[in-house]
Amino acid sequence: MKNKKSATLEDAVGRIQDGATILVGGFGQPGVPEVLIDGVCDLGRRNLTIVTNNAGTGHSGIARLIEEGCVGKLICSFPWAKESFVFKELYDAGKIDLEIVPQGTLSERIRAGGAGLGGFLTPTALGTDLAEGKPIIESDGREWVLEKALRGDFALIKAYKTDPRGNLIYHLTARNFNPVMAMAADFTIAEVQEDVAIDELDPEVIVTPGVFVDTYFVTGWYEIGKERKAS
Amino acid sequence: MKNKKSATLEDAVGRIQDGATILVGGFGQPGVPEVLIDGVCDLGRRNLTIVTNNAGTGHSGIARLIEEGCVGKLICSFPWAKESFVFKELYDAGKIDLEIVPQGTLSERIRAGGAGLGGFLTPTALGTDLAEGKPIIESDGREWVLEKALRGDFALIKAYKTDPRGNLIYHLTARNFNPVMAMAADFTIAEVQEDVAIDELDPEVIVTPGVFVDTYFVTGWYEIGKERKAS
Amino acid sequence: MSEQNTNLLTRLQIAARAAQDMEDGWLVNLGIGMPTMIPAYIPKDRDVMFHSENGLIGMGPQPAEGEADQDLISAGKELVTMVSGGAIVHHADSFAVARGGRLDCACLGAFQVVANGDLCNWRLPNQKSGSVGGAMDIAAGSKRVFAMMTHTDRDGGAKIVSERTFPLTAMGVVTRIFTDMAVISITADGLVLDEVAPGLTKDEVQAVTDAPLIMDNVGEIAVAA
Amino acid sequence: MSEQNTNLLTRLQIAARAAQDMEDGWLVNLGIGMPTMIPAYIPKDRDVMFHSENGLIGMGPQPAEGEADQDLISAGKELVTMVSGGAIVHHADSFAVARGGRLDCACLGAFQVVANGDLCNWRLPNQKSGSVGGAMDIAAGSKRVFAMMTHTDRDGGAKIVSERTFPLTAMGVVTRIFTDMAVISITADGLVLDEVAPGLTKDEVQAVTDAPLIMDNVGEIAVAA
Repeated sequence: MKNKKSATLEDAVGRIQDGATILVGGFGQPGVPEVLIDGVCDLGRRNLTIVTNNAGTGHSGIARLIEEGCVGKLICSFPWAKESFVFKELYDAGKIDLEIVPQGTLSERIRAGGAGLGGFLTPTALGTDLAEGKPIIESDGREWVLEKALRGDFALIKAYKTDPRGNLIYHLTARNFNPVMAMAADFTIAEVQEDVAIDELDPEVIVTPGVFVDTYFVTGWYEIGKERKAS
Repeated sequence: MKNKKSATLEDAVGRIQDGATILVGGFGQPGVPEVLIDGVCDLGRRNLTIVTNNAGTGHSGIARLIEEGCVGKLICSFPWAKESFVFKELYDAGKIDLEIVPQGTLSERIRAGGAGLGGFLTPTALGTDLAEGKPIIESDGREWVLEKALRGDFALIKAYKTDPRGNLIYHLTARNFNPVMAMAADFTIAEVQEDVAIDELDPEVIVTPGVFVDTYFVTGWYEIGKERKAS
Repeated sequence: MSEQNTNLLTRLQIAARAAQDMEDGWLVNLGIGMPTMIPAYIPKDRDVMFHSENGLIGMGPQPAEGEADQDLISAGKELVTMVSGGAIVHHADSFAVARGGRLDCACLGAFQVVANGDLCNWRLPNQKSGSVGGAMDIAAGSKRVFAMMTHTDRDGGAKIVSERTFPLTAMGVVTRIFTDMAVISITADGLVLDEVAPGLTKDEVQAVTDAPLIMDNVGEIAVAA
Repeated sequence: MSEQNTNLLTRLQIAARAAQDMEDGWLVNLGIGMPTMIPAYIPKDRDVMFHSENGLIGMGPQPAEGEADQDLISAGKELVTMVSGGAIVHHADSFAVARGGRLDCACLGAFQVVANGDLCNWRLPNQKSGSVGGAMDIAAGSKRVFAMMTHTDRDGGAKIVSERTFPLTAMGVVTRIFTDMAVISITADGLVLDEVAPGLTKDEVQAVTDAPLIMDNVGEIAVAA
């Protein structure tokens, strides 16, 4: 049986190239794969499109990636939090593009991508600015916004435990976007707190089957949201 | 805290009326809520629309419901199995309508209903008989079939364990359609093998949150697919 | 007027009044700000569960000192706890709850509410962009939307209006409005003034409401001592 | 011809040949019938996982006597087991695997395969209705579709054709065909005859194939003793 473990951080993220679209898990700070993001920072890639809920906190995680000039476009639901000052500075300077997507629509667009669908009809945003330019479809006597599926070249996700096949379980609200993002990328990279032997995870409680995970990197537990230096 | 337990089978299913659309879990025999179906049989309702994967096996479960003349229409993916002879007889006699839906589309239509969506774009069935009459939408340079969401007035599902709030876990491939059907009905009724005290189910492993379950009835373990008499 | 009026309810009093409308057995989503003050005021004999759109069903209060888990937060990104019988789901399933009709009520802050139920709470007219978060999904999907806000803006202008002037969050969704002056229901017949704050008159409320109020049967908001 | 020809492969031999194409690390879905015979023939040094659309990832062989669980079945409704490192998902997630690009291969029976890759396997032309099951979803979503069938119908008629005459299951999806006479790849250039069964000639295969075969480099199917 193939073990999907990456021995080094560079092994895990090294195939990411300039211009890639990357789904990045997390809501607030829980579930953000900070170590993988640091690994991408270290690669020095440019013009990445990042799909994630928030625009980064302080100087770590997504904020570091933005600050180091790696990101050409951000697709998110909540860009203007006070802790996302790094993003705001680059946005105001015209150095980064932004697409705002309602949070439920964002997670559903990603799930649709993961499920091989082209899009879906949603009541969300009907009649609002955020539906501008999107097709409006009538069905069952109601109007719906047609939203397109969204996939990544890569997904960077954070999980609690994995087995050698990449079967994942998560921890509390650090689950958030991670399971749907794992489904929706051509190449899914997980950072996990701990890896366990095959058969240690009950097949009934696995949230992300290993078929969605291409490689994983073991980080151990760490305090989230701490600023780390480039490694 | 409200306990969602129904003391009797009739309490669990009694509000189902003639003409209702009912989602019924199960794939093959695992996961079919046979006890609840027997309860519906005993009510003697007519003209039900049943949404379920198979057209019944032998004389039990869905087959019994069909045989007793309760079903006006069946929406399923696999009607013509040899074990579904009861359905075939009534269908050939013109006594029951049939809508065939590809299995992945069926489960996704139900999930869309549960997720408050109006429909979705799928590659499944494009160009086939089963896409006839359905809108074809072009998006991202491909053609997709627009499939509508499907909801039930009721869902009858089978689970392994519940707590008083109706948080459910399932057993092996008896999970199948049950979690998505639980989401997609105005009133969801679960039969469960066993009920446990609050806090006995780990919140991380719950498959169906209790918010989707309106009531449950405890059956104990039973051998599936056995013919039972009307109670 | 609103700057001087001493009969206006405090934010906590608005939350306390809204809490009385939370029915036994409900699943409720709370927006940031005033709505997060509701749980403390829910009558003890009612079992109300809170949904946090980041996948937490059964959100509890803030953790006691030393008992926080860095991975357990609310949608407002505060550290929280979980109640007995809660569950964790992923984001797409969490919004399935919200859009799929299983959310009995969403209590949301608002910039403007229109007499037809339109909710405006995600972006100011002079802002080019806003942080929409889950507001549009939750407002569009919840069975009921309760808007909570000051009755007027800082300049005393009406926030309850006949014609929308703010960017829309969701069409025709608001069912009840809780302000520092009144409780107003949005019905098929129009806006119904249900209750006014102690010391205020119906006409004082109408004067700062830019839409006609039906005032046939108006009570007084019960304010705890 | 097919009725008398003693050089035709048996169903097990077709399955054994198809098994050689299952690559290490693949996730594979098996249709009912001949495809279910594949697992026994997969080379031991390859790790191939099987997906059963009823939510079972990591399907194992039939259970030993007395070890069956009534709740653990295949899509073909046979009692099965689970391998180490498997997982259970619900139906919608299971089809997300199938349509979402994570199924490396689907091995499916077929009534007719068209030179353009069209697959026909769910309903006969004279039937008013059929049991589609998951065939359309899996065929449309899998990275590769391997069709497994007898080369001709009972009357000796070609089942590999230039023009489709059977009801369609999925357009342009078949990548390889395994029959009792040959292994044929569907490429941008057309049908390529890769291998013929021992004792058969290229021309014998072409004679019962209603579409031109590219026969530049034809090997012989290795049949186990």
